[in-house]
Amino acid sequence: MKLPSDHKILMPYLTGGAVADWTDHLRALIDAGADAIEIGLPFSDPTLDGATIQEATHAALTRGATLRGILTRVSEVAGTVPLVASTYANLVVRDRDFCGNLRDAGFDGLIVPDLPLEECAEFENQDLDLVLLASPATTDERLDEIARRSRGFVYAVTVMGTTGERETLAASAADLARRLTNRCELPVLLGFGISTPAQAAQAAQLADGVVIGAAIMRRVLDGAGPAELGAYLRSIREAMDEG
Amino acid sequence: MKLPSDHKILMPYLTGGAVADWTDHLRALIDAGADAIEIGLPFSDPTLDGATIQEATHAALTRGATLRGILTRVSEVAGTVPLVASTYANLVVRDRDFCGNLRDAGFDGLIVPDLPLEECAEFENQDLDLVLLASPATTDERLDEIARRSRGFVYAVTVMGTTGERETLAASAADLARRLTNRCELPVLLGFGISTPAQAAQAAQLADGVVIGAAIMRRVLDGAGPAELGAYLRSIREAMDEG
Amino acid sequence: RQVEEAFRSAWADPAFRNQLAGLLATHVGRPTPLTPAVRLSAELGVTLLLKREDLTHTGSHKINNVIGQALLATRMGHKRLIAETGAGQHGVATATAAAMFGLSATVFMGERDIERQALNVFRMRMLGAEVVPVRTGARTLKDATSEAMRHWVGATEDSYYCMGSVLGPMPYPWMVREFQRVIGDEARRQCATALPTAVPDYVVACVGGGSNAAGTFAGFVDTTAKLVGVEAEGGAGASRGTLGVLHGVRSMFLQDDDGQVLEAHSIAAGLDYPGIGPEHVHLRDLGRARYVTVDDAEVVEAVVRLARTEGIVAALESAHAVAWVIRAAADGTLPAGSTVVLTLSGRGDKDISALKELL
Amino acid sequence: RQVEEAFRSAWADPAFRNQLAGLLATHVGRPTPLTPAVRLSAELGVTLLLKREDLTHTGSHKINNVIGQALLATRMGHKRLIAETGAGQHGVATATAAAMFGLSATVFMGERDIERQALNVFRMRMLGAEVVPVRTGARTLKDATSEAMRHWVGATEDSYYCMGSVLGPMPYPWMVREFQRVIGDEARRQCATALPTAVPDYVVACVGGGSNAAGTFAGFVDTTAKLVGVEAEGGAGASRGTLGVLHGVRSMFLQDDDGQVLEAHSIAAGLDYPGIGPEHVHLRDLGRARYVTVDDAEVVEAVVRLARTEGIVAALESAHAVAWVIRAAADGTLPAGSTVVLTLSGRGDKDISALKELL
Repeated sequence: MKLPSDHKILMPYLTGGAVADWTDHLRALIDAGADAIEIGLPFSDPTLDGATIQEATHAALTRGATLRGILTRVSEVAGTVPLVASTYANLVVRDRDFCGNLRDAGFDGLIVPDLPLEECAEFENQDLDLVLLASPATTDERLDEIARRSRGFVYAVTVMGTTGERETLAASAADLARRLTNRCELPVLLGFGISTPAQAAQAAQLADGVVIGAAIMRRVLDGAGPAELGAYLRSIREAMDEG
Repeated sequence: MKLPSDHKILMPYLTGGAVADWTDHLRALIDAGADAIEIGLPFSDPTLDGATIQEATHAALTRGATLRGILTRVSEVAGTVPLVASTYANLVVRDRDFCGNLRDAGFDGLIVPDLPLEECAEFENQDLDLVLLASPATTDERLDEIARRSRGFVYAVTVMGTTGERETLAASAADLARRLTNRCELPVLLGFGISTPAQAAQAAQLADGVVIGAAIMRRVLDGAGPAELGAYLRSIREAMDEG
Repeated sequence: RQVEEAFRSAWADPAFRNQLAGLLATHVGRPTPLTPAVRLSAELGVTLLLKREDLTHTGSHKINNVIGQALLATRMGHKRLIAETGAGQHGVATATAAAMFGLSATVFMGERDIERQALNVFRMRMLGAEVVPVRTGARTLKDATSEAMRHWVGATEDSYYCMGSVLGPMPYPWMVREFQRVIGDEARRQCATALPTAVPDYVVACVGGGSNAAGTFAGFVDTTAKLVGVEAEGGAGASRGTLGVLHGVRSMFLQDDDGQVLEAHSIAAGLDYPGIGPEHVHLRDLGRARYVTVDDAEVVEAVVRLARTEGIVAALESAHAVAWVIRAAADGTLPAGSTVVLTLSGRGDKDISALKELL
Repeated sequence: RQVEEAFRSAWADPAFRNQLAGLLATHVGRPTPLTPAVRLSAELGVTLLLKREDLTHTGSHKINNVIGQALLATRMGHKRLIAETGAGQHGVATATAAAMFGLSATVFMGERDIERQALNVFRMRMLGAEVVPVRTGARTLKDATSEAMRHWVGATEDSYYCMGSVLGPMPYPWMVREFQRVIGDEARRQCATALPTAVPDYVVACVGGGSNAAGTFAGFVDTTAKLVGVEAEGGAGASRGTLGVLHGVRSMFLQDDDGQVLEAHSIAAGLDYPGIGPEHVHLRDLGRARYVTVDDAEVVEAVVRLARTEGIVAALESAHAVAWVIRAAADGTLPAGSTVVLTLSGRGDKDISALKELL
């Protein structure tokens, strides 16, 4: 996938099917300046997500969201900015055509947080960019391998733990960002725990861009419409662009 | 003690202190033709009594009956017919003057159903006749010893088990009575399970007399006054005398 | 008397003893471990070894005795076991042995205990036993014992009375002690390797009727170990009782001046009996064992402390012994560095609901 | 990854293995007996031997594994254990081991299981563990596991994840199997004297995640014994699952066509998990073990039958294995005269209130 190199990258996250009008939210995020969008494909056991995205996932499955349904809706929107699917290994390993189906729907990349590096091989070099994750606990040696094998960008998890909003950006974020950018030609996006414009701006200074997930889904679950969500993302965009 | 030898002996039983006017009952029983009276001295754990006498015992203790109180009341009545105390070993072994106190209050004999033959020695040849018990399970050898060592009379327990009214007189009664009367110069009284005049008459044929316990206490607990109780005992007396 | 002869002959018969030893190994889980209570020992400044009767099948030492008596009953040709029970541990053990030997079981239990120990009642019924509610007196263990004995007197032909403690008429106190001495004999052997001195300075066990203590002491009575029986403050037959006769045995009982036997009151239903076995009176009179009491509050504290330091939730009964060791180590009654063997007579699962209300 | 290295090094270290073996002997009560189920065997026409994990400390095989992992955690310098639990048996075992080693313990448990298994929750708290209610999903074991893992990901520095079954990421399935193989190794040795053939015809164990079965099978996998894993009708990962990935392991899970993992439903909370350990998939694919299912009604019947014939109240989980043997003996699947070793993984005390409602 092609991400912009002339400004800091902003990638909001949205759980597919969490609310009825989720593709309206998706369009609003694009209109508000998203450089790419991460779309969560709901899985029954989101073991690496925090409370907010768990809740969004549960809402989506309860509403009857299915993989096929989400892909159909995505294909209506695809083509404007890169779309990255994120989901769990169970959905990925059971279907030989999984990556192809995502590609056909318009996805450009895939994130599978519970897929160990050792088991990534069969999903690399498919039709889709397999985006790898790094965390503060990742050794330098392993970072080298992640930097070499990741496609599209590297997703840097800024704190140990699960997704979710946090008051301050973890100190470990700076260290990880430095270690990654030193060895990586791909863009490095920081995620997990970023919610305010100030945090986003700060994080963007450390790396090539940020992912905003739980902060968005909290607003969606609390009933924010596309316009409100767009306004929120715009505030982030502006803070990042001002630096 | 001296029991009559010219007619069948009738010995009713009364729990001391079970009701307020129990000495009136006692007098009524004497007036109705009792040849002797067994008076139960209440013990907290009447392990060898059936439900009726347990209930009477519990009533007496709940009313605050004490050994001293019962002895005082007995001494008012003593002197007309032989009086036999019955109680449990715990009351007997703890007080060196137990037998003497009973004698002083006017008792002539003592029955301690839970005192093994092996431990009777220290209570024999005291001021009081120690009446021994025999049951259908007692061996002939042991019956010989009981016949030799008992004083006043021998108490023949006609069925295995505890005191209480029963529908029919156990067959084992006849056998035990025969075995005992064959080897015993003392009167043999049959007890446990006799309640109707017909049973009393039948039992009296087998031995020298009968003890009526639970049938009396059932009536007392159900509120029978001295007159009613006397009438009941008189019906037993008449049946026995008619033979 | 028949029981006495039968036990004498069985106990002298190597085939009987081998069969019993085999069953204790395959069905009860003997030998039970002697567990060093490492962390609690360090806190108390003594070396505490726990004899783990809580790990036996059904969860208390009661099973040792019951298997022995059930084997004897089978040998005598009986088809039914009669037993009394308080907290239900002896009842569960009896129901278990009856199931193993294909006997029927009738267990007498006070109505109040039936309410308090509903789960053990259900366990007994699961095992096929008939549980008879006793409605006399305080409707607890003493009344259940009386009623069971009454019932047995009328059923001696086909039924065997399975006594739960070192109580009742001869040969029960002796026989139950012999069936429980496996606790003491094993612990003695285990001490030989577990302790440099081979023999501990102290041997401690809780005392209700006193069967686990009698069995434990039996293994150490001929050594230099000091024997300590720990009673419940409200059920202290040895400490506060006077001589008397109850349930066919002459021993020490809690009673009033008139000779009426009192109700015991303890947080531990298994110690809720007003008397102790005659052997304990004997050991006390000889000065060979001493008997002490602890109160309910100390017991609850001891349960929690043992759980937190050793990962063992002890029965409230057994926790009496633990409570005394904790107190005695603190006040110097147990000199620092003493070695102590303590019989943990049972596990506390049965007491969890009671503790829940207390904590 | 750190765990894997640590386990490899510990497992190769004779000092670690000796220390573990010592703790299993002194604190867990190993070896557990191999009990001949004499009366039930006679009724079924087979020779049934029960490997008695119900007699271990805390009442189930879970403790074997937990002691091993707690020892490893201590060796790694961790101060805290994190665990998931369903019925509470693994939670109680973890709380117990934590108390023994002076570690703190945090146990994640679904809110619904907390209500259903209130007594085990209280046991854990008595032992000093923190029990964290999980309110996501169906609020049972699967959700508790997810939440425990989430929590651990943020606390790997000071905390050790103590997995309860042969599940989770490497090295857990392997490590837990190794810690549980003591069941199979002991049973194998015991068979050498208990059976004229030295090796049984069948080895049977219940399978939830499959740790007691994995440990049992490990002792017999190189013999001629036929291995049978018995699953719950409503939690039959091996029998009705499809390949998937959950909680860090690639194995068989109950799932719908979309790959959403289903909730398991079994009368036995310990089998209420939609997947099985990967080793069982392997054994099945090799044809070395077969996996069968029994339904809730058969299980309840089996609990009662075992109680009435052998005096053993088994856990509902373990009764699955008993239920299959009863059925297989009746329909000829088990030829008359077969010798069968069955692992009785735990005791049924925890299930008494559930059974009470059913019977």
